[in-house]
Amino acid sequence: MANDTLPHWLIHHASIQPKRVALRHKHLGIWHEQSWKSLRSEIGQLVDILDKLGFGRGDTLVLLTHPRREALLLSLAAQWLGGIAAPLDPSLEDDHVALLLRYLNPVFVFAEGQRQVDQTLANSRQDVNVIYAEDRGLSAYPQTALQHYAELLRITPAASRAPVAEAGQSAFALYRVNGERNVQVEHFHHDELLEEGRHLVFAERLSQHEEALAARVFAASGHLRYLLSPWLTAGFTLNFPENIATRDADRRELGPTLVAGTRETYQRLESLVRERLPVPNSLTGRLVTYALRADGDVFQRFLGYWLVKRPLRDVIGFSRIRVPLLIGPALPVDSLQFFKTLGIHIRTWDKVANWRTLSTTTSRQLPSVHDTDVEADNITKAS
Amino acid sequence: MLSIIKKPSALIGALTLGLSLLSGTVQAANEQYFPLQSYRVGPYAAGGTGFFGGFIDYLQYVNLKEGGVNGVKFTWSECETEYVVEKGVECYERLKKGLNGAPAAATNPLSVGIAYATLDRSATDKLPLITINHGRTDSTDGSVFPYVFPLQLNPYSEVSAIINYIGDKSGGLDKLKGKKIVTLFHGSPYGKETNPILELLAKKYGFQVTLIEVPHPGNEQQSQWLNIRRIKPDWVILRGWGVMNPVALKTAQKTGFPADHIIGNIWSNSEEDAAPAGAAAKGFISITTHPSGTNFPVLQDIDKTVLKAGKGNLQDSKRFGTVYYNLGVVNGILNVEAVRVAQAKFGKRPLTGEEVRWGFENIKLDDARLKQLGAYGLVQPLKLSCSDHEGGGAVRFQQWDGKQWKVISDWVQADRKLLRPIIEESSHKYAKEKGITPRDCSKES
Amino acid sequence: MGATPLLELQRISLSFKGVKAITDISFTVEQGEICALIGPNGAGKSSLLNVINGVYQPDQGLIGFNGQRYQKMQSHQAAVQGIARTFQNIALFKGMSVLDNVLTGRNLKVKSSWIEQAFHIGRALADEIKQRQKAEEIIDFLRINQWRNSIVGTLPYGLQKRVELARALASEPRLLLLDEPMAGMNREEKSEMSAFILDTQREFGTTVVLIEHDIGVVMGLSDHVVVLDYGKKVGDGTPDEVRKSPEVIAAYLGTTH
Amino acid sequence: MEFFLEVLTGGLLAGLMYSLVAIGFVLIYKASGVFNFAQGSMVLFSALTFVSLLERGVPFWVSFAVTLLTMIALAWAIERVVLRPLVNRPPITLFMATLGLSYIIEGVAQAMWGAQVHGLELGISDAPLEIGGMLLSQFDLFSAATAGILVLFLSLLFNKTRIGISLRAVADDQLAALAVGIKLQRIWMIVWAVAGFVGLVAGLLWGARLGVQFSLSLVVLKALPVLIIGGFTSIGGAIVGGLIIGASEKLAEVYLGPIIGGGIENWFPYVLALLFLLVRPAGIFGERAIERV
Repeated sequence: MANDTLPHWLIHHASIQPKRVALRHKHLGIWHEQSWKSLRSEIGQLVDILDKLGFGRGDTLVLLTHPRREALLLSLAAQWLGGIAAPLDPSLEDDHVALLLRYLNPVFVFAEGQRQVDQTLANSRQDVNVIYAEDRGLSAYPQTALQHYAELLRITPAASRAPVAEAGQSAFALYRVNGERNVQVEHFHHDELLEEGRHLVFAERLSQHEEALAARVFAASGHLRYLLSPWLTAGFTLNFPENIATRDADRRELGPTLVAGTRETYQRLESLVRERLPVPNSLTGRLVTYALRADGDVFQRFLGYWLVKRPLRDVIGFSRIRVPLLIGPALPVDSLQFFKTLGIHIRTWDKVANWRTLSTTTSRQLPSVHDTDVEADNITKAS
Repeated sequence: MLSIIKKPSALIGALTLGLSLLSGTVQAANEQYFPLQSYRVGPYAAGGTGFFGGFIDYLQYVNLKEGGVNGVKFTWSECETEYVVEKGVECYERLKKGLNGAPAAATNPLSVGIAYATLDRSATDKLPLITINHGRTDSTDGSVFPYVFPLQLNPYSEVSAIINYIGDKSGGLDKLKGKKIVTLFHGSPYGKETNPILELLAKKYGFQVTLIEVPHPGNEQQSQWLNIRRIKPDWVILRGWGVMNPVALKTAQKTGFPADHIIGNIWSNSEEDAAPAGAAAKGFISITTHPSGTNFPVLQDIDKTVLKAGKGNLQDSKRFGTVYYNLGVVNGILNVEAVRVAQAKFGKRPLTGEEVRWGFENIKLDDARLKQLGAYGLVQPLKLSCSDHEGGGAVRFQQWDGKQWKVISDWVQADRKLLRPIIEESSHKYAKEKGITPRDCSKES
Repeated sequence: MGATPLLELQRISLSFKGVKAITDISFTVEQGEICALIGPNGAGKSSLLNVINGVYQPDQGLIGFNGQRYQKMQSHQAAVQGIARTFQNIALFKGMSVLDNVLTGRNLKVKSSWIEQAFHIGRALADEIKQRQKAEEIIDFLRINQWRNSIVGTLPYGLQKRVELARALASEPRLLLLDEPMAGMNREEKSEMSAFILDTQREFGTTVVLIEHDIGVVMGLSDHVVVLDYGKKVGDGTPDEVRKSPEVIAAYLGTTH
Repeated sequence: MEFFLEVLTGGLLAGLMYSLVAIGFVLIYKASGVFNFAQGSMVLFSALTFVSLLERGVPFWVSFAVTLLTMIALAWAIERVVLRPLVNRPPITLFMATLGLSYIIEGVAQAMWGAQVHGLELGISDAPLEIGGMLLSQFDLFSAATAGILVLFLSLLFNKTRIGISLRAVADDQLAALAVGIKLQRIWMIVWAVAGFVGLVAGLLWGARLGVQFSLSLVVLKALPVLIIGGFTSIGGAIVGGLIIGASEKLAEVYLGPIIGGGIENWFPYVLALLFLLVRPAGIFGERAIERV
């Protein structure tokens, strides 16, 4: 399919479900929502902005930021113009960031705040174009190379042009530094990403009703494949936490139905839950063990659900979780078992090569087949 | 604290009594003193102000009208007890010595608690302790309790009279068989005093009695009345005090028990007990030893000489003629009469407590004397003696019409013959415990 | 920097029961500068802050603030005039959440009446949104978002210090008095706090008077240093000037190491 | 079963009446960390003032307004004469002050209006309603509704307004409260006035039930266990505590009373409260005291 690209899917949702919430992000303690329609319009502006800066087909936009909506929107705008988004993980060590920046020698950079701007300016060519999100501390910087995201939006009129992206083009490029301090790059093409996304949507019966949490930067292939791509194919809501530190609290407030986490994510969550558990040999401890027994009778399971499982799932914001995905390295069996006792069945997704086998195992846990067909139909029609 | 004070105080008491007697004769102050352990603040202030108001007004009346008894004027001072026992005892100790040489005639604490606490002291100090309409039943036996006077009506007589009335209403005492009677009593020594006698009467007449306690102060009675509703009694005897009474009436209404089948005892019979319950009190029956109202010559006279002269003790003149006030007046009449009787024997001068006691024991109020006092119908005919410190034992029944009490029966007499052996049994037991040798009343004159 | 100084102390003296805590101290703080008060313990630094924000009333002297002169300041008056402060021993509402603590800092900015607030009518809604937004901005500014709903008493000491600063900043003060904002902190926490103080001055143009013992921090942070010893002023100038002053070295710097 | 339900509902409704008194304590405790011993006296004083005005022919609402103003004046006086001079003293000093205050208020009340008992009719019939075989008092239902409205009003006032947050600030740290420009005196005055208002409502409802008389000041005896269970700082806790105390004491009196001797209603709530203290020192809803180690 010629226009099986990320921007085209965005346009698709903006036209069939313009009022549905596409993005939700927390700013200053308050959740803000953005519909597909408004998302498309903002990206339209960004497309013009990038175009005006001279961004064109084949150009790379480097994104040095923690997870935030502006980065996602700019990525889509860059792809719209036939460019490539290259997200870098801002939590990398300083010299790795410097190495990558010097290697990439970018012309277009989105930097989150003062620190990222500093890193960019220190390691880039003179004529670099930097768009930043947070203006704090930047008032004294030379403004020629720097552009404030919000300010650019304010002065750019709404417009919309057709995407020039092509399905076979690279949409994202992920750069990393290996042990020998060599830079490695991996490219992700539009159609490949979308294909993987569709597989997940089908296998996990994802619909536009999902609430997904984007607690990490899209700087890992798994997140591009199993969070970003499904978001665009299924058209659900993507939620951004206020910042990386508040993500646990934000997850509790949201109660997402879809979470794509790494091993570290789940292990952190596990320790959060374990902190709440009473000492095993105490009275309450025994009660918990009793209530959590998988082979218990109806009453026991009922008790276990309402008194233990539900409250504990609430602790980590998993009260509504439907699809907990594990991306990357596997979890230890103990941890998997532990989540299972809480009624959370974590699915491992990795490369496209083995999705088939995995999807057959996961699909067994799903309640109804009927819903799936409807969703599959929608997707077929849409594509 | 109290136990430390106890012994020396008896000594000091005797000393000061002697001193005051001495100074009394030296100064020849021609006054008789009434120490008043009154209570005008606190939870039971309504009763205290009414009773002491009536009492003081009567003493004032005798002073103004006749210049005292045979020229011996009355004087008094008040000590606030707040109805608290310790304070009452303290007041007793402070006031028993007399005032400016005027010797104390008798104490009238109007509190069962204080009366119990000063019972022994009154004998030691030889100062009569008047517990009109209340107090310890066995103190009726004057041979064991020479200085205690439960005038008019002791608790046993009260209950007996009420049962007699219920019997009367049911068409004879034999009809009491199988009847259900609930007694709702105040959770205090006062409230519990009559429980044994009720059980005794229940056995004798074959009715079924249930005793239900209301904890002090009694401002919540929901569960008690729900219980009563479950029992479905024919009558409820209300042995209340203070706030417990209106709450009982209100809760009775709330749980659907008719007010005209509730009989209030002697401390559930005032306007202050019925009026706050509003409409719920309408039909409520209670006993009384004296009617309320102002239509008695003595009250008319008090109104004229004391109240109209602006010398009345009541803060709110509307309370003139209420049950508590009239009880105070009755109490005044009886105290003054005792002084009068004693003066006739010992001379027209201020008397010692011991002499006044003789006066009390020789009170004889018949209809003629009551008419003379202008108290006919207000005070019941009364004859006291060495062995009988109660004297009357009769009550009338009154019913609340929503605004005031209406007397609905003639005098109903307690079965005193039945009660006397029980009283004596109890008093003799007390005498034995305390090592008291009962007086031989046949030798008293 | 403005033409007239924001704060001007003229010959301030203060004594407690005859013991002189502050003797005849005068100095000025310019608009927008960071002024550090240094000196050994008992030099009268905290007392001086307490005079400025009205906890103590001076025996003598005048306090000039924002072009007005006061013989004494009342606490409430100081708050209304735009003086906020933090305390040496954190004075936070320990039973309340971080957000509520910061909101109390907005106390004087609330315009709607309690009836409007109670029934959510009139100015109340806009007011509430405004206060919340301002509070949130400060919370974001000081990076305490993740503890927004935590009870302050449960937070570690360093964070509490930051919350206290947040509450002071929430009142949008013209003058911020910080009493040992970095006491008991490790090096990393100190540099973090210093950065916050500098950012405050830069972003909001707030004038800061602070008491600090760590000379390194003081020299790096402040535009202006006032040195006190035994209740008297022994030095006043830029960090460099103060560092070179023999009197200061004798009284304070010399004795520290 | 029906009887059980009847006792239970009666108890719950009675419990709300206790809550009403307990709320007055909670308010002042929240603002100053002081257990206000004089709350009972305030209940008495307000009811006595109201009923005395009514008896002198003053219309109902005028009496209500005048009484409310009197309570506000009282709050003002208390702030001036008692609280202001005692700023920053330990709570025990303030507690002793309220102890003295209670005697003064009681004394003044009786000196002003006399010691006699007054009936008070609020115009709500106390005739029982029969609902599903259970007798329910209209008056109790009215009281419950009043308590509900009052709690709603108070939670609006203290959760939605600046007064509420200032109140909590003052209770937490007076020095810090001063530093952010909260007027301590004003908050105290407001809180005492509101406590006076709550006292007035409690006084009217209890007065209508007990008659307006001195014993009204004893209703605090019922509020204490409620506070222990519900916590001293939570209005919601006072309500729940009241419900628990009301229901359990009535059930205990009816079902346990005959076994261990009647009249247990007086001490049973305290036993219950004691058990609660052992399990949860801060009550159900009270804020847990947080001490930094």
